[in-house]
Amino acid sequence: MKSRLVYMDHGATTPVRKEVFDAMIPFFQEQYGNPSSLHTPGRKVRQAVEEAREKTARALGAGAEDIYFTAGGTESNNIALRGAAKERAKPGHIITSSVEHHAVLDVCQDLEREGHWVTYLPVDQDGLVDPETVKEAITGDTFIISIMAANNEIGTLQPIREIGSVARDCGILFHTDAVQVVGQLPVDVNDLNVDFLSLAAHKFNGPKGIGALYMKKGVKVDPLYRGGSQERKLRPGTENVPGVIGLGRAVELAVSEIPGKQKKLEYLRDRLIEGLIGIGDVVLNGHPQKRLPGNVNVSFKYIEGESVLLSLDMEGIAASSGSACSSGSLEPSHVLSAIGLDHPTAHGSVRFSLGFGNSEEDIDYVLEKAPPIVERLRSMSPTYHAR
Amino acid sequence: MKSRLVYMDHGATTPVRKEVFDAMIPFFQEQYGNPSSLHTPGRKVRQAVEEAREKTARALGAGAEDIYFTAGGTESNNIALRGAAKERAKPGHIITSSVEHHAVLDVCQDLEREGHWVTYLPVDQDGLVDPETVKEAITGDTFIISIMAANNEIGTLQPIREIGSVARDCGILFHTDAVQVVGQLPVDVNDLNVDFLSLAAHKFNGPKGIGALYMKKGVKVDPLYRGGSQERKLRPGTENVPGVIGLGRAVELAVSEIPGKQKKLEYLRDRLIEGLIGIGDVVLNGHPQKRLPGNVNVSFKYIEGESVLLSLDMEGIAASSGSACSSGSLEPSHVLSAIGLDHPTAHGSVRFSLGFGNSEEDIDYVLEKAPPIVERLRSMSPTYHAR
Amino acid sequence: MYNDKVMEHFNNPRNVGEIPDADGVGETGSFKCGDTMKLYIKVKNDRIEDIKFQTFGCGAAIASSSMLTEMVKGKTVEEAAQVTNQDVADELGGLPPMKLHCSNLAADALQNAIADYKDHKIKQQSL
Amino acid sequence: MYNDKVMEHFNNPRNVGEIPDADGVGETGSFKCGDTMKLYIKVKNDRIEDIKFQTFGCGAAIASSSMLTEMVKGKTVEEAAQVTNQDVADELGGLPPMKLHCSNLAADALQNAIADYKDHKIKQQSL
Ligand SMILES: Cc1ncc(COP(=O)(O)O)c(C=O)c1O
Ligand SMILES: Cc1ncc(COP(=O)(O)O)c(C=O)c1O
Repeated sequence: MKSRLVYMDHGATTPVRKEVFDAMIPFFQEQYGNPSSLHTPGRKVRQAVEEAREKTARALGAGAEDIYFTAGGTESNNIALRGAAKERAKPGHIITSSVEHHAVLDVCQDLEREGHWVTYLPVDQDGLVDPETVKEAITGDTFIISIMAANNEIGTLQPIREIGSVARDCGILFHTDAVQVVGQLPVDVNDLNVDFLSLAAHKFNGPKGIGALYMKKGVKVDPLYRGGSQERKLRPGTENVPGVIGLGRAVELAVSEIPGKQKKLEYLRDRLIEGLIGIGDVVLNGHPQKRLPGNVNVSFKYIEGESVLLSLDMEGIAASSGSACSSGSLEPSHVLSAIGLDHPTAHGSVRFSLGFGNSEEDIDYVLEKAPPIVERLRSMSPTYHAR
Repeated sequence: MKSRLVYMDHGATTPVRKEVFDAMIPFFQEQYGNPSSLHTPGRKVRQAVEEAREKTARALGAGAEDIYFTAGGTESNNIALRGAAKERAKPGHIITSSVEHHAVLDVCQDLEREGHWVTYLPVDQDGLVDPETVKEAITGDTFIISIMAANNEIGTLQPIREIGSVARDCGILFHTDAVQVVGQLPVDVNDLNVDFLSLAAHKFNGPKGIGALYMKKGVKVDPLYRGGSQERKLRPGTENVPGVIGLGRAVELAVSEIPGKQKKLEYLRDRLIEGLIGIGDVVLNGHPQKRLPGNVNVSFKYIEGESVLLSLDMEGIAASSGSACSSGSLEPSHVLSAIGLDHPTAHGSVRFSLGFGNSEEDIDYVLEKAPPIVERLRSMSPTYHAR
Repeated sequence: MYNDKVMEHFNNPRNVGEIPDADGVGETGSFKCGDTMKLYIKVKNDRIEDIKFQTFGCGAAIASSSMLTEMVKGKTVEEAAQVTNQDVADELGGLPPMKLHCSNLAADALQNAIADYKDHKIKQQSL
Repeated sequence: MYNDKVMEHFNNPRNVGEIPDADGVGETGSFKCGDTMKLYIKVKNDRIEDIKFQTFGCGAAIASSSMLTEMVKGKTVEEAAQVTNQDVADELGGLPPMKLHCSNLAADALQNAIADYKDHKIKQQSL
């Protein structure tokens, strides 16, 4: 393999930062007590866990008692949505969007099987949900609205604050999957009017296998799992202590650095978009401005995403694709379909998601390697020759 | 605090072993790719995850495709029981015991709320379930039996193989919560006739926040969480990669060392039991022979467990108790009640759970420190003076 | 879990024991958590001259018993009767919420001991 | 995911391109995954003298097209018609299960090209 690695798949996951790993180290072999234990080794660990909870809360403008640690973004989403549904005596109505992550969409589909009914709101060609459509979809039976803060594929930022006001005015619970946003852009749960917010540490240079759910004081859900009384019974089981510590440190660092990082990533992002579009027959997916600082999603016309990915990979560039062939499913991404891309264009999509370690040289490198790859693949393509 | 620490709470959790932590290290900052990613950094990690799955399978005599990684013992239990219930079209009957961990008992209680009905089998004074009572409890509606392999409080080992045969003969699913047994005693899923088996890495010197569920080929459950296709959709969400690697290494090591470790722990255990009983008015809880190699659970009559724990803690000895006051609930442990202990005796229970690092000197130290503690507390006790 | 003051009282409880010729004895127990407490008072000129306790209880129970005896020793019986469970917990610098009920035993036992003392006095007077 | 042989064919695909004066052209597409494939054959003395392909497809599609063209070049039309999708996958040393359908395009396109060639021949003979 090439020794050079230009990692541009931060939307999938990120490396743990040195400061974060250093904070975690003592909790494997030294401070290993169970935070539920009464003895000193346990109590010390309890204290560290609660400090991490406070850090997490502070990063979101929340109270520590509103933060529940989970095993990741998927679990946070499931607890919020399914828990809210389970809390109800009878089936009800859910509003979500057609571009949510599967960890929301598939929960909704499962809840439909159980008798609930769901409105999957459409989005415009940039991937935006219109808050007016949320308002219109509300019925007397609507009990929860779930709209993601930013889309993981095309990076589009949703008008969460506006949707939050609609939900609040109607007295309906509002959940936002902020897995892609926390640590990238400022988030304040009160400002956003959310009742639930999901996050995952591994998206902002924290460890995998740990996440959190913000749940507003007074909101009640029926827990999915039963067992011990950890996380006030919302998420029982011995705490993933090193994970919790890592999450606390990672969120604290990431949020404190947003101002500088956001500007840097936006600059690199826009340079990369411009350079890729310069190849010709390349279109940007997602909103040109309202998008995650590190997200670049383009469709290379006439060629297929997996082939592009494999070719990039051979040059040491790690990216991802919404093509069916790369996902293991046979359909192209539901997000690309929802913004109206035709099949071939959707199949040619590639996502470069920038993060912490990326530099100007990385952009140069990609812009040097991508054109010949595209050219080579196009030279093989029947649709390119027939265009 | 005392600098000496004699950790005898391995039943609650254990330190991560050096070999295990060393195996995990590369997966935080270097091999951080998402195993679902198509690129080289992702594919390398996928391979490591699958190797860990094979190690876990080998340790249980299972096939790799029957191992599903979870976030811990609680999640494994919940997925098995609730998943099996969710898979059914209509409510049915569950058989379990009255001494299960809350991560089984409380799931059963929640399923009762949803219309299922549950038989909580009694145990004898040593904590044993009689396989005959399992057979008698079976009805045409029984769809799952869940009996733990060893009790976490009193250490009693259940006749899992026999109960497994009963279940198999009747064509009923059988789950065993083996969280306390894996890594301590040999386990072979085929020999035990189980369809599901739960384990948690942090009980055998692996990391917290990771566990596994063995689910026999052909068995179907309806997943609780929805999202990505990780763990064949049984447990979606980005894999806790360092956790998985740690689990694989820990289970491999622990299982390979059972022969020597078991003998050593049994020897230390029996010395400790003997010494504590020698104090006088101290009774052993749980089965004298059929018990976990490292489990010592005694009741100090006339005094209360939390006070004993706090006093031991001040001498640097970490133990745990089934007393109400130490658990946060107001009831004494349901396990101690189930074996017929009266309230005061249950309140005086203390568990010393031995593990990897414990030595003969640790036993000597406890046997030196415990008697004066017991004497001091008894001197304050009205029931001791009135005996 | 417990603060230093609580641990100090747990470690060095004041006034542990019994008073064989007590003027009042109060007993109380929590059916819930199983703790039991016995309190003895010696009264002179309507003042609590001596007080001792015995307890089968957890850290909170032992510390709050010890604290209570210190708080009321030397007080008049009427003053002592005013001391509440909350006062004891406050004097200890706070207790974990789930431990408050354990600490309630102490002041309850004192109430019983005072009642017992008054009972005796009335009986003696009516002799 | 893909083995070395697959990646080698992906990287250096044999027989890419078109044959302007082909004797048979086969096209096929997967409605499911969106891949498209076009195959050209030049036949002489009933043997496939030249073969070229174009594809809009993933790694598996490109590699299996390349492999197929190598496998059938020089074979008689009848021999070539016997080559199955499975043969191509086997010759590549295996493909990930979820990628098998992508590789199916190659042999399917060949069948179509052969049918097209035969069609032409019949038409020419019947002229
Ligand atoms: C028997 C048993 N089952 C389940 C669990 C729960 O495991 P975890 O805390 O890892 O979720 C434990 C440990 O706490 C246990 O001892
Ligand atoms: C928007 C969004 N939601 C949820 C998830 C799921 O998070 P995790 O894989 O940590 O469970 C992800 C990441 O995969 C995501 O991007």
